[in-house]
Amino acid sequence: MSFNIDWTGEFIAFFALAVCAIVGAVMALNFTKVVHMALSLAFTFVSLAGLYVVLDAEFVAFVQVLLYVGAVTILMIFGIMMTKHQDEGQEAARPLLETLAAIGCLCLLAILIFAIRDADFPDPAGSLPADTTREIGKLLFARMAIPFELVSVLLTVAFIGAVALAKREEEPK
Amino acid sequence: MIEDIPVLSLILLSPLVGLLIVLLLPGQRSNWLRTAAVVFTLIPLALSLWLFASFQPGAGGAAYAEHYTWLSIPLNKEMVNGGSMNLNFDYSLSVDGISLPLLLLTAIVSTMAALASVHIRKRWKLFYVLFLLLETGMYGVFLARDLIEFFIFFELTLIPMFFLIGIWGYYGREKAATRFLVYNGLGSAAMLLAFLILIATAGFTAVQQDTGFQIDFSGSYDVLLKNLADPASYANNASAEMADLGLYLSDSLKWTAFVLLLVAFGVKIPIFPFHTWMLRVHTEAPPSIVMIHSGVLLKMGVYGLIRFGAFLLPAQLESWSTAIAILGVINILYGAVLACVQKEFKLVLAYSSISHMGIVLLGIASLNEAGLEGALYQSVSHGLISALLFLIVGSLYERTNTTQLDELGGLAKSVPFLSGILLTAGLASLGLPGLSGFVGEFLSFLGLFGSMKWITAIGVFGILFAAVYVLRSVLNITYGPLKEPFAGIKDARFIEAVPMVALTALIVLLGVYPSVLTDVMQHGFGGLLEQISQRTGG
Amino acid sequence: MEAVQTLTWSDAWYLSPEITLSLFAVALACLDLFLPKRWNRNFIGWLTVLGLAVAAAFVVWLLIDMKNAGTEDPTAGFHNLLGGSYRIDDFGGLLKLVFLGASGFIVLASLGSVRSKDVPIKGEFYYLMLPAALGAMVMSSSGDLITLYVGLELLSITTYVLVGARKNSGISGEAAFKYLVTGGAASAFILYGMSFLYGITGTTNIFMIGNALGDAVESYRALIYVAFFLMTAGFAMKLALAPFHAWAADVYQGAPTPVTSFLAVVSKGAAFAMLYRIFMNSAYFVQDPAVQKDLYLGLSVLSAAAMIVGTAGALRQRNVKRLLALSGVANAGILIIPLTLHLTPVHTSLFSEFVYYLIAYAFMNIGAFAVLTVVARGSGDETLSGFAGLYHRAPWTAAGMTVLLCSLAGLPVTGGFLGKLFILFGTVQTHIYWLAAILLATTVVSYAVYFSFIRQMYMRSGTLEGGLRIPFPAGLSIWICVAATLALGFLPKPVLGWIDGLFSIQYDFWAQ
Amino acid sequence: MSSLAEYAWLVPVFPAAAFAVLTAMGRGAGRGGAWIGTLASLASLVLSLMLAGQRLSGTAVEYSNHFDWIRAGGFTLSLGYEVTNLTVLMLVVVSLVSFLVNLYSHGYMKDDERISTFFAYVALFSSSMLGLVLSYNLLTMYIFWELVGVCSFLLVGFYFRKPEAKAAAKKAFIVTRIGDIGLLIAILLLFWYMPNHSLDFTEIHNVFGTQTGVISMGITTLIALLIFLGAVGKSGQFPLHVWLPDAMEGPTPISALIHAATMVAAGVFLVTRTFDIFEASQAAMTTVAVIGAFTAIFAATIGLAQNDIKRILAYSTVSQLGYMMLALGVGSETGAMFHLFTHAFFKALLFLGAGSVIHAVHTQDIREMGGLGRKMKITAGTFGIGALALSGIPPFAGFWSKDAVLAAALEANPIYFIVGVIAAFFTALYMARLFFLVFAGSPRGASHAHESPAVMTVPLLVLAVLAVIAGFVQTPFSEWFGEWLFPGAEEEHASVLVIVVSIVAGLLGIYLGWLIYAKGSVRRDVVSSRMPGLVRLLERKYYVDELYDLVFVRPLGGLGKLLNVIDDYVVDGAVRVVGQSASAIGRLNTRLQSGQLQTYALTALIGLVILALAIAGRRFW
Amino acid sequence: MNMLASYLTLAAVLFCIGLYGVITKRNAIIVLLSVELMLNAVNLNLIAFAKYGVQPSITGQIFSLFTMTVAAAEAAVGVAILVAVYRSRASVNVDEFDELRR
Repeated sequence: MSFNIDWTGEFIAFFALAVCAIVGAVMALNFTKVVHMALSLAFTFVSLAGLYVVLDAEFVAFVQVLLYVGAVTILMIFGIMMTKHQDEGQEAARPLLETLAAIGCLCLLAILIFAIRDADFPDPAGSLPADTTREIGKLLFARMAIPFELVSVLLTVAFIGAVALAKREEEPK
Repeated sequence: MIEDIPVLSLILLSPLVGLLIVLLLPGQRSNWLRTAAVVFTLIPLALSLWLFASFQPGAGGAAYAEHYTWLSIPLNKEMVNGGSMNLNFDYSLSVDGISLPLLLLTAIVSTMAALASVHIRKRWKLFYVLFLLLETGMYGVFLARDLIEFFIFFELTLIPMFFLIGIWGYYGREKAATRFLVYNGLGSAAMLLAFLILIATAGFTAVQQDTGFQIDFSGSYDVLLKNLADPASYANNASAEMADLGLYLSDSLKWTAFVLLLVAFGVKIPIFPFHTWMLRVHTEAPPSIVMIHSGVLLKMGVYGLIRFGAFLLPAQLESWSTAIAILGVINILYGAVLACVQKEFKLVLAYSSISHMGIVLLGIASLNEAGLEGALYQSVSHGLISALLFLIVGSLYERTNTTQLDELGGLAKSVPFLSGILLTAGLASLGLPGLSGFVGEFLSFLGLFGSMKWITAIGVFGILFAAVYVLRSVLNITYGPLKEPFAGIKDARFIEAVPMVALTALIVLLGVYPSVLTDVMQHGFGGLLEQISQRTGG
Repeated sequence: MEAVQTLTWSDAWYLSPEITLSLFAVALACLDLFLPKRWNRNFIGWLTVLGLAVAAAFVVWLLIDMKNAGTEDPTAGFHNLLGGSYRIDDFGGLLKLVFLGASGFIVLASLGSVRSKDVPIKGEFYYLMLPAALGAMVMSSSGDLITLYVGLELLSITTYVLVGARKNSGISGEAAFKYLVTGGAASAFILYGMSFLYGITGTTNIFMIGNALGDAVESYRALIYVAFFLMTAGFAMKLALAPFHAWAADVYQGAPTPVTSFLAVVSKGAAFAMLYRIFMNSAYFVQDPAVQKDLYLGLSVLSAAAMIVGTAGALRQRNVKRLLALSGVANAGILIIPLTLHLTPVHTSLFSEFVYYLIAYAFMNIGAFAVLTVVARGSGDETLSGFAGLYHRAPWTAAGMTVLLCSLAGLPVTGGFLGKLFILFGTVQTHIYWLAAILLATTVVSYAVYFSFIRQMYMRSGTLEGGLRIPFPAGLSIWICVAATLALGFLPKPVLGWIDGLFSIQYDFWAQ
Repeated sequence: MSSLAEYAWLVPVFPAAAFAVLTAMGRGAGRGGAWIGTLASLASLVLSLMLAGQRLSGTAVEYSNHFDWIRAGGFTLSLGYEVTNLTVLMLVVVSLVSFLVNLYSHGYMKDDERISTFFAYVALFSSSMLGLVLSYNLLTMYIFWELVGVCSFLLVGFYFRKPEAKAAAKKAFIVTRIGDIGLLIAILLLFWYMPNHSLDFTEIHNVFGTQTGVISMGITTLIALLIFLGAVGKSGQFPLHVWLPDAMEGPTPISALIHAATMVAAGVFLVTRTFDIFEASQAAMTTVAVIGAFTAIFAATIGLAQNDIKRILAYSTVSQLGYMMLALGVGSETGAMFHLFTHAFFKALLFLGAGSVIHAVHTQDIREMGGLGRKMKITAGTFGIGALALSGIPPFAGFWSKDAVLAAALEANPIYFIVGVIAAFFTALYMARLFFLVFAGSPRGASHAHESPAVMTVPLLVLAVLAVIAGFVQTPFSEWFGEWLFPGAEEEHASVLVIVVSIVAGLLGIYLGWLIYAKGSVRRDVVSSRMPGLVRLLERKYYVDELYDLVFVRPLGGLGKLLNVIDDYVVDGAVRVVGQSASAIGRLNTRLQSGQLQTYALTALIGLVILALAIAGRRFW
Repeated sequence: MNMLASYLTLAAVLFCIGLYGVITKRNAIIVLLSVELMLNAVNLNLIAFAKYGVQPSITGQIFSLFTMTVAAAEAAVGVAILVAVYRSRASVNVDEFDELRR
């Protein structure tokens, strides 16, 4: 494979958003303040939502924004607030851990990229249905009914569990 | 009449009944408990004596062979073209000329050890429960005719032994117990692997049925013996297609199995360099348990090697016989030289056991009737002698609180009876004619000498060293000036004397009149030798 | 894409166990919420057991029903729901029974021995077992990656909460957090692998994946490796196979003991169910023999590593829960062996081997953890020395524990022994001797591990005087476990015969 | 009346029964038990004499009987007994000496609390020794051979509280066992080389005596030498003689019975029994002769410098056994057996006499004795007869038998003869020294000596009579003994030269001894002042013990210690290493379990990468 | 280089960054967020495959929806656990969560 890049609109969009996503992720690792990290990751999530749009997954993109930017990140920031941070910035370096982690991740990345490049992707044999959102809905209530119902159980459990864990117990006398 | 009674099952199960009864007795009544245990070791003793007395080689009947299928595990059937496949575990008991002497040995030594357990001072109930469990395991080993069954009983002896060493042993008991368990466990593991290899590749019967082959895997010793004796027929029986599937014991697998078996039983026997575990057991376990350990458990290795090594894989054994003989000589001399320099009597006995088991190896390596009989005879004899020796050690330790050679001395003055028995046992141990030790040694040497003169000749020097270490240690204990602390000790009580006299009498009997055993053994080996000559000839 | 297929009432019958559990869970949640605080929550535990029992009854009913149907027409021996996204078959049915039974015994054992002081959220603690079991059931019954994943997460998230149930103890929360992060990362790995699998084949249905993979290997050799290795890594984390196991000891130690045994038995079993489904239906169909062999080899290597590291690690461990965690690592290694064995005409019994050992493992582990619960409750000591002199304090419990330990150590005649024996026989039949050797060697080394309990129980004298109080439900479940362990050793025939009668690779793994 | 031979097996059974009874009774038997032993030996003696009477009548045929001891498929090992002139001769000798010693011991041992044990041992010994001589094959003989060894051991160590006795007993057993190993290997060789795996003496005679060539020369020599090794051990021949002098730690009657008259002669008897094998190999014969001759002179010289009365006699025994071996080596079975026969009587006599002395003075050092001849007339007289017999002075028994040996030696090789004569001279010299120092002169040490009781002196008298007359059965003028014992064997006829030279050597020795030790005309330190090294060498018995200590005992101890270290650190060390390597993996795992979640994750990541690279990577490399 | 490979590469990069974050970041919340990032990378993969895969299908998108939902639930539980831990530890530094060790 070569790098004869076809500068289509999709690619430009992809490129821009990919850069945003990566920058967000990388910055998240480099910031020292926890809040900044969280926000930077939120930026990545938004960029990913953009990519989803490019990939014809508007509904997913919408959910992404709603769930990640709107819920998860906020939840995390709540978490950050609740656990009051005074000690960020003075992280003692763990060079060995970090170096090995970097090497490990880079190796994994290399393997992944090798595998991706090694693959011989044919042209798609079809295309996505036009109205993906509707299709999603149909599928969710038909073939995916069981996982869908299960997710509801799951959310209930998570809800109960989160409450049960987080609520302060009155001290037993 | 005896033919119709399931004597073998009775022998196997009566200790278990005893176990239940002991469980029901109150734990503080040591006398009740001991009596019950002794009674339930006497029952199998009586039964095996009966069996021995009425033994007719080649006769059938429940007294000689019992066979029930314990489990028949269906293996998934869908892929053998319309056929079916099962894995059978059998409850299969049998005696022949090889196992009967060892069975009798087990019964005798167990009874004696039960009597000798008067030295046990605590937790009698648990002791006797475990003791009887151990006894069951030992009977099982010698009676089992199914490989898996054999393995189970083999392992069954490990667990009670662990407890018996670990609870009632001396200072280093727990370590010794764990080491015993793990070391022997490794041996058993090797054995299990070898067994499974044999079963998976040769331990099956294939019957052509309407729907296809019905293949029954089983650990049955008889099936294996038949299949291995006639490889052509069992492979044909299962058709060439089956052989392609790996249902054929190739030579390399045979070798693997053989080496694994050698290691497995080598640990038990023990063969140098796998012997170190047993030193600890000898020194740390309570004497009545060492009686069993040294008297019977080591012989399980010999039995296994003969039963599964020699009978199932004679060609392999034959081509390695020189190596085994050399190992035997190493065992003899190594054990003997080390026994000469030990400072602790129990260690002397431990190394002497190693040396004596070397003689057994020589007998096995000879692969002729004299040698094999010698090996077996030596096993029985060593079982009795070492049981007697440790019986004495137990009694002595109870009186002197030491087994260090340089702390003991002159005991012939204060305990002449014990000293006399000790001397007799020592003389038996060094192979004095007229006592049982000589016969086994002589037959083993005689057998091996036919094929390997030089190796035997070197091995014979073991008996010189035997004289050195036996006399050195025994005389150190009994002769010389009486050490002050032992002036007031009392000679053996009646309850101690009974097993000693009984064992001594047996040792003398076997030394004077060996035919009583060899005539029985003779029938055990007849078939094997034919096989060997056939297989190696053709 | 096939026509829209929705759930029908007849499907509800097939889903009856799952529905039962959901209903019980919701009902108990409401009950717990509305009942006064001062009421003892033990009755919720009993109701949980009831729910599990009812679900198990449904499972058995279904199994029998389908077996009867299957005698005439083998294809009626299983049932696909919603285009194969959910699958009712004997594989799932048997494993569900294991999970439900195990959960039931765990709850039973914890009744009366879990104190409100330790677990303030006792109500939740009991009824959250239901959704957890539900997740496990879903995992064993899925025909679709999505369902599998959701089931997995249902189980995981519930157990995250359960691990943290000892709210007043800092270590419980720490364990929960560690479990959550590990579990999350593991899920990410599994998902990442699944995404590649989906990309290569264009479907999430594991049967169709299997069909599609046959040809895909040409173009996607490396990606197939990546997909499977990522999933393997994820599952290895969930199963705590070495070197992905390190979290297990910490989490097991921090969790309430009943939850620990739930993690050790049900979570692990469910992950196995998933792994077996995926590998039997996809990796098995990779047409390139080298690739196929490698995928299984990866599992074998992990299995070997787990056996070695788990056993050796346990040698040096004094904390019983950590020790059992490491023993669980080793046992996971053993449980994975049947999967790695080739199917050959003489060896097709991998499922019996697996499920038999799983059952034995479940009983011995639950029993051991139950004993640990009562012992630690008495001595307040979760290390080995807590067992010191147990024989003198409670001889029968010590004897029962001895049986369980023998089973764990694989000594005859126990379920653990026969289970290992079947697996070994499988390795020998398929000529994978190195794995057999490692299994045997580590088994023997594990004697030293398990017998260190026995040393404590029988050969040391404990500091505590007086008897050991054992709550009735705990005692009951201990003795059921001991009895079952022995029964599995002496009379495995009913269980194995039943499994063999029900299960068929052809129809329970492959047929669509 | 051939039926009597069928009951020959009873001869050893009587004492065996006595042993069993005495053992069963334990110490309770006391002195009454002693009579049981004595009666049993009397019974043996009577039966032996009856057997001998039958054989002397010349009508009896050789009788043998055996039973299967071990049956092992293709072959059987049997035990049995055989009655021939040779065995009957030995039976008589053994049972006679045994009976006399039994009798004597009543006096000698009467104060010992373990007297019944003593008699039990003696009975066991008699039984074994009688069994040995009756054996019909080598296996039977080997069994009894070992048993007599063990009895010897038991009796040497009878005074078990004495450390010397303990050491001597051990030494006796172990050193003779070296020889036993030779014998055992010889038996193994014979078993596999003989046609039909036969070990019978008759078969051996047939195969080696008549069918030469059935067994190759090399093997024949090997077998002969190995058998001889057994004989060397038992008969105290160089270089395995070291145990015999030490064995004098046992009670003196035992020294007389076992270590002079009977057991030590078993080696000679063994060689005689298997003589056909030796005759078939010249090399073996030469070895026997050389060893015998060397031992004869070697021990005699040591005897010159010893001060312990029993040790002098012991070295004398070694030396005389050397004569017997020499006789065998030069082909004279008759000479050997004849000397054995006479030696049994006079040496038993000497030992019992010595015992009588020791009993009286409670010391064994001849330098502390003296002038006992006046107080102990019977002892002195009989001892003198024994000494003359040993010195080879006619007409005492020793003269005739030694003469026969020397004659045969001269026939074979003059060197043997010269050595024999020199040894005879030394023999006479040390006996003279012994006799004069003990019985002549003035008392030096304990003076409360008195004559022993009749129960001790009667055996002395009986033996003295025998020491006088036993030699007449075989003189250069009438060779009845040789004819009777080995019909058909050719014997050398003693020449006048031999007779004269041997008498001269003997008389010269005695004269010199008289000069030095009785008359005092030659100073005692005449040699020791000139050649102190030589005397020292003799006193220290040529340093053979020290040499053995240096060459065998210490290296063996060192080897043992070395192996002990190896066993601990190498063999067991390997086991520990294996165990610790499992532990080490465990420790590694423990190191990993730092509680740091992120370390766990990192380990997992690295594990995954390595796994992927190792398994999948190789396919893409 | 076609688009699919680009997306996949981007996903791989994000996945690895997330993984790196999980391994190295001290703050427990960031660790949780890093896990979320890994899951997001997976989602990108799924959605890219949904469009460019062998057979474009909506399944990938549905899969990613489930992933997101579950991830949110997981995050909620995660934060709840953290809060609970914080109560007893007064810290959210992952490297201080080492009471359970050895």
